[in-house]
Amino acid sequence: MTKYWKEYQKEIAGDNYFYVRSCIRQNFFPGAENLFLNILRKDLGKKVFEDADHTTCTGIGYHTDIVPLETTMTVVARQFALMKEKGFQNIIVSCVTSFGLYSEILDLWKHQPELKKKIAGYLMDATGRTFDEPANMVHASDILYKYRHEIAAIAKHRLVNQRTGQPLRIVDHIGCHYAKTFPERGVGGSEFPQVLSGLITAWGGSTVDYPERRHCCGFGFRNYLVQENRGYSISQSKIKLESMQPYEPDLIVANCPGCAMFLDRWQYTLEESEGSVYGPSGLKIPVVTHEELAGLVLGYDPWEIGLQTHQVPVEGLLDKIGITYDAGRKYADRNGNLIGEPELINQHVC
Amino acid sequence: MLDTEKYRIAVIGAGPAGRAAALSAATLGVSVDWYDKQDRAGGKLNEYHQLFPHRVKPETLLSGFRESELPAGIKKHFGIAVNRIETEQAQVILLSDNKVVGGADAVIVATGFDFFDARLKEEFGYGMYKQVITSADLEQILKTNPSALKKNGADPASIAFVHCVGSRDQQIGIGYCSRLCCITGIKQAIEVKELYPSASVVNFYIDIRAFGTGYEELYREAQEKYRIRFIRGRVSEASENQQYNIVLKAEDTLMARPLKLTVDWLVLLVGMVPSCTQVELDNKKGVDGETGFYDLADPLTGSRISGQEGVFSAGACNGPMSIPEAIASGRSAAMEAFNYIHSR
Amino acid sequence: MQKVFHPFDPFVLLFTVGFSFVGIFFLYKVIRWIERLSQGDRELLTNNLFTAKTWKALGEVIRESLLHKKIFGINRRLGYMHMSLAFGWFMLILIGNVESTYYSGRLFKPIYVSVFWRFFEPGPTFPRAAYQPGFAFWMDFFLLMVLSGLALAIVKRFRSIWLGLKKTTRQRPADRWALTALWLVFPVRLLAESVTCGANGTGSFLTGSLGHLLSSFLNLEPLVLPLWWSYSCVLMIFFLCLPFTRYAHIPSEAVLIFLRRYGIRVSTESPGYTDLSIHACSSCGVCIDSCQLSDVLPGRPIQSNYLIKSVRHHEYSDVQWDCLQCGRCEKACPVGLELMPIRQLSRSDMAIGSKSTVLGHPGLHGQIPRVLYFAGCMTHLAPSVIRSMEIIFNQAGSTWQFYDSDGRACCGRPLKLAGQTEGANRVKEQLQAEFLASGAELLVTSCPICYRMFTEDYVLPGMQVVHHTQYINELLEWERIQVIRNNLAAAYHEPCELGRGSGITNEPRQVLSRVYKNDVTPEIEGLCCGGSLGAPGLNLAARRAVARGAYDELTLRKPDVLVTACPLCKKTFSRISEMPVLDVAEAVATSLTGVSAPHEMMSLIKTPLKQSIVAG
Amino acid sequence: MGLKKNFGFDIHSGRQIDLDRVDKALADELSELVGAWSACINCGSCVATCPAAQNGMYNFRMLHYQIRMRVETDYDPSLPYIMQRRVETDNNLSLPYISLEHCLLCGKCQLVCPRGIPTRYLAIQIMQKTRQHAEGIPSV
Repeated sequence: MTKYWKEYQKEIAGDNYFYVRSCIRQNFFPGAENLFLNILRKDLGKKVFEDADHTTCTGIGYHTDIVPLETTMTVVARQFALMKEKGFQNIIVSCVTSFGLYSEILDLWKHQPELKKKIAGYLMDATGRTFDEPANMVHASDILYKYRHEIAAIAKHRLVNQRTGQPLRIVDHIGCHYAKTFPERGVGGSEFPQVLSGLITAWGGSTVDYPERRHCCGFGFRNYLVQENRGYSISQSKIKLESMQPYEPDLIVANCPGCAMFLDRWQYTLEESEGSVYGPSGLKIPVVTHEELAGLVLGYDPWEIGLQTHQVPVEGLLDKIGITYDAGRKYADRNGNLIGEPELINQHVC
Repeated sequence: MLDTEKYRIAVIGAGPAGRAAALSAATLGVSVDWYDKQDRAGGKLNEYHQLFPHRVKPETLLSGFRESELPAGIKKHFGIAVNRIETEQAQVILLSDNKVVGGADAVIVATGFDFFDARLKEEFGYGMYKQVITSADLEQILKTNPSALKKNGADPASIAFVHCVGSRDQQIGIGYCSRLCCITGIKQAIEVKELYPSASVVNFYIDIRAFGTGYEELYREAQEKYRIRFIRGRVSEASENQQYNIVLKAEDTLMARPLKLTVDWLVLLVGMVPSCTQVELDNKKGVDGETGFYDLADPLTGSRISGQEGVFSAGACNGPMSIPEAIASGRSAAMEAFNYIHSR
Repeated sequence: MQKVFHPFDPFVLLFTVGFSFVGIFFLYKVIRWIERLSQGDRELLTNNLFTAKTWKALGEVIRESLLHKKIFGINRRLGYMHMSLAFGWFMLILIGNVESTYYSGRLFKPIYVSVFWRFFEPGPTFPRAAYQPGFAFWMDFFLLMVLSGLALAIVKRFRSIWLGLKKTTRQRPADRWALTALWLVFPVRLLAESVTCGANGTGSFLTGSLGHLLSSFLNLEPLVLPLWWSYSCVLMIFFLCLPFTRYAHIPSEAVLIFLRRYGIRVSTESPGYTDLSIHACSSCGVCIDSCQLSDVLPGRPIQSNYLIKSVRHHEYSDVQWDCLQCGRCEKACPVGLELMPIRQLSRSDMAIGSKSTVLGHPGLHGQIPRVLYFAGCMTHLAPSVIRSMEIIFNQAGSTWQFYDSDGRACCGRPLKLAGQTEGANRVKEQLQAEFLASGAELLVTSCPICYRMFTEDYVLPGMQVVHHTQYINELLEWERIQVIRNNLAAAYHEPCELGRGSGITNEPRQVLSRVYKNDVTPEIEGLCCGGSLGAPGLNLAARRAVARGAYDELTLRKPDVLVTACPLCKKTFSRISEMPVLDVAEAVATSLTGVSAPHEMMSLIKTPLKQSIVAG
Repeated sequence: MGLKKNFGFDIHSGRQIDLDRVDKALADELSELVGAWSACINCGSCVATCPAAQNGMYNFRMLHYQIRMRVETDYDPSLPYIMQRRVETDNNLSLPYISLEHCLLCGKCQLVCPRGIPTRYLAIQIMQKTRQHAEGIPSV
């Protein structure tokens, strides 16, 4: 019958992955996906393949009613076809929206085999390719969860406040489409997912269980694509930020690119339009993705992995963890030449 | 006249239905073998604080379960969990873990119910949050140590009850209504309010199903005399805050607006599910595929379990049932079993 | 004692202070009352001052303020109590004044001279004066009368039922002071006079005898002056308290009688008159007895004299919302106070500005009807009344239209009864305009509440307003419809708003005499059914108890049916009645010749609802 | 602070009722006065028979329910007419009071209420108490 939360544990393949990127992640957190591949390949020694031919999953278009479902399915089938052609069976999805969409499509195909057949026909007609469903499909954060202890073993830093010796208080935010539609596809199910809290505790931090923990960040494609509707989006982020504020979190970590982006950017917007600042002593709460969090504990250079592209400055966090960084290189290119600082740090408009 | 004493009826279960069946069968002159998995009679009655709607103590009922109150024709076999029944040549054989423990001409199964495991509704955080308890837990608290409801020595400021936990919920595959959780919630809300008059007590309900005699009156009393608030809407999310209070999210469906409420205690009014020690029958028949309760051959008038010969059932193993209903059902099953033996 | 030309002793100062205070206070009050009359009411006063009305008012003052004729009519013992105190005291003052004038030869002299005349002039020698008609005799006679009244008052306070009163009024602290002083005034006067007479060997049958007796074992001379000091002192206390207690009614009632005779009535525009009315309440308690709620909610201070007290002392209480506004107390009030308007005004003190409106009435269409039917909102909850009226209109061949068929309209009176005058006016203006625009000649309503509103508040030139009982009565008289008389006995329950409120008492009973063989209506003042709109605060149980009490009285003579003429009364009684409860319209519609009412209606009307509920 | 940056959209507080922060004074006072009020089961009989409700301006059940739930009924998009009323008014009275102005006090609701709530009295008391609360008059 039905399982309760401790029983929601999923199978995560151990090696030989096919990787698909996220539109939003690579645009807003440009270092994150590369960092993830590096961690997998260099730190964990896993085989992971990224096909240059893979595309968007069309999730944004699908969720805004621009792209029909069958088109989306055919595009996803093409990704699977690429994976098959390259000889992989285990897929890692970078984006939570894509992950949810892939899960939904696989579920639809499971219940309507004729639909899958039809899509296979479309794919054959359009590209001449065939595809197999992946043997194992996980979100990128699931991989980090699986290897959290291995990472902890080789980590250079722990999520501990160096000044006080106390574990950092970290808010984990799971993208809605990670497990809310298909709880059995998430580590820990939908109500109490463990995928990020597992990383936090394994790396020395402590999680914050605040009342609106399960609330949506407000991202919702329809709600942010139209400017007038963004009030709905930001209002949801505000509910979350207000609820977590009393716990004085040191950091927010999110596995969904959209959530990470909005929880990061909306803090700026809320300050500008309402004067509200949710972090302690007038500083906002830094927001990082799961890859960036792993990168930090593994000792990657904050500016190498793109933390300068975050709206909320991360220097306070780096100081707490005890990560040394060159403040002068924050806005420098690979060769050390300054590419120009933002006119005012608060002038990033999303 | 038949020599009735040589006939034997086995009764499995020593709750209200089982007791009524055993007593009635003995009154009819049949020899009765009375089984229960526990060492004592009374079943769940032993765990209750007060019985709705008149709020009598279960002890008043339990006194009838004492050895001295039982007629000579009843032989007790307590501490034996009968979990399988086979029929052979019009005889019923009782097995416990595949060992034969007895036989009879007919058997009345009165194995009762279990409370729904509230952990399955994981959004309420039962088993995670200390301040989330079930109605069964609250009954125990009220019975043994009502001051356990205090928080840091202070009276609780607010208590919320959620109706229909493990009842009428397709998400967990329970399509039926447990019927008695509503009145339990009303009764417990009153009890809590009497103990801690300053506490704000709120019941979140979908429908109030106050079907029994005196139930509606108690509902009204809860509203008018005890000022217990009834909000139409089911809590769908519970979380803990820094003070270890429970933050609830529900919709006030009468106002068509979502609401948020912080409470000291969240009580989940858990539904009734078939007992996990339910007896397995011949051919694995006789159990309703949807609900897991016993399936009666003629649900309108009879107590015989469908697909079985000489096997009758009584009480809440047939479906959610109140104590008076279970007692009536026990008596009627005894009568039917008796008639069955005679007509053979 | 030396006879002096200028009789004086320092003790008279106490009395003089008290008396002057009362005089000045009421002079001020009268000026304020008149000032706070509306322009129109002030004109009424000046125009009528020098007419026969003043003489009639004077007569009424003597009848009511002194002799208390009305209270006599209600209850003899109570009447005697009030009369003996008021008239007896008045006569003591009058005779004292005449005596002092006669002996002193001075017409104009300080008031204390006549009040304390026995001190200054102990009178003729006892026992010669005891049996002779003369000042001493009459003074003793009226003193005895006052003392007997006082005895009754004391009995009333402790054993009110003996005086025929179920309840006695409650006292405020100031009232207690005044009451104690009042009780002491006459015994102390008796003692003072007796001791004076005893010391001088004078006095009549009361003071002389008592003085004689006392002097037989006491040296009375040293007691004389202290007793007169005491007498003057209690008088002072009484007078100082008087303006702040219910005894303020003594002067106020007289003023009220004059203004009322001049045609002034309680209204929002004349707060002075309302204030005067409030002061004129003697708190006699007759209203408590006439109130049906006295038995239903014993001890709850709902009745008018409590309302008046709370208004007077500016103590707003939610209890006042329990009043049924049936008007029984108003009818019984011996002072003739306009208790219903006073209560409405007190409610309006708490009212909000209502913006109530009534929208769109599809009932009006086509040709101009002669008759416009306004069922009233409550009648929509008794649809058989509406059906009956339809049958009657059609049988009579009237051209009629149903104005409020959609149930949206309200006459505004419920708002008015709750003190929401502004909202009531708004609704009134709206309906009034629509009624006039309809061009109808006759407005028939089934609801006495609406009827009263239409006749009292609406201005509908060229349009006659009738209650359906009046309309039906006329149809029967003109033989536009005919009924067959049955053999049943009926009791008529007179709705408060129709009978006491609007004076329609005969028409319904005339109609019933044509339908029923026997009229077994008890001869009692109309009772409230308990469903009244006037009592929003009253709970269901209390309403039911009022209904039960009224029902028991109404059915004393074992009628077969209970007939009423108000949808609200019908509904209220139906819920407790063991016999059918009908509206007059239903009784007629089911007895018409030439047309038969639908079967379902007949069965509904012939069986008590309670039974059909049980049977169903 | 002072200047707020305009991003072309509004941040709204949402429609969630926060029962932890509601003002209980009015509801508690009215509950004391009209005991049976708390027995309301929201059956809607009162509104079905209400002449003012037919006029389309007014829903007494919703109104008193909102007060009983101690919800501040100011801006509520689900009740457009109330919203309009809010725009019209410039005093400091709360919405129940403003909406209640449409009540005709006819008392029909009281005759149909299955729970025997003196609804007409309730309406009168709401009028009074909301005004007292709005004007800061301590109740007697």
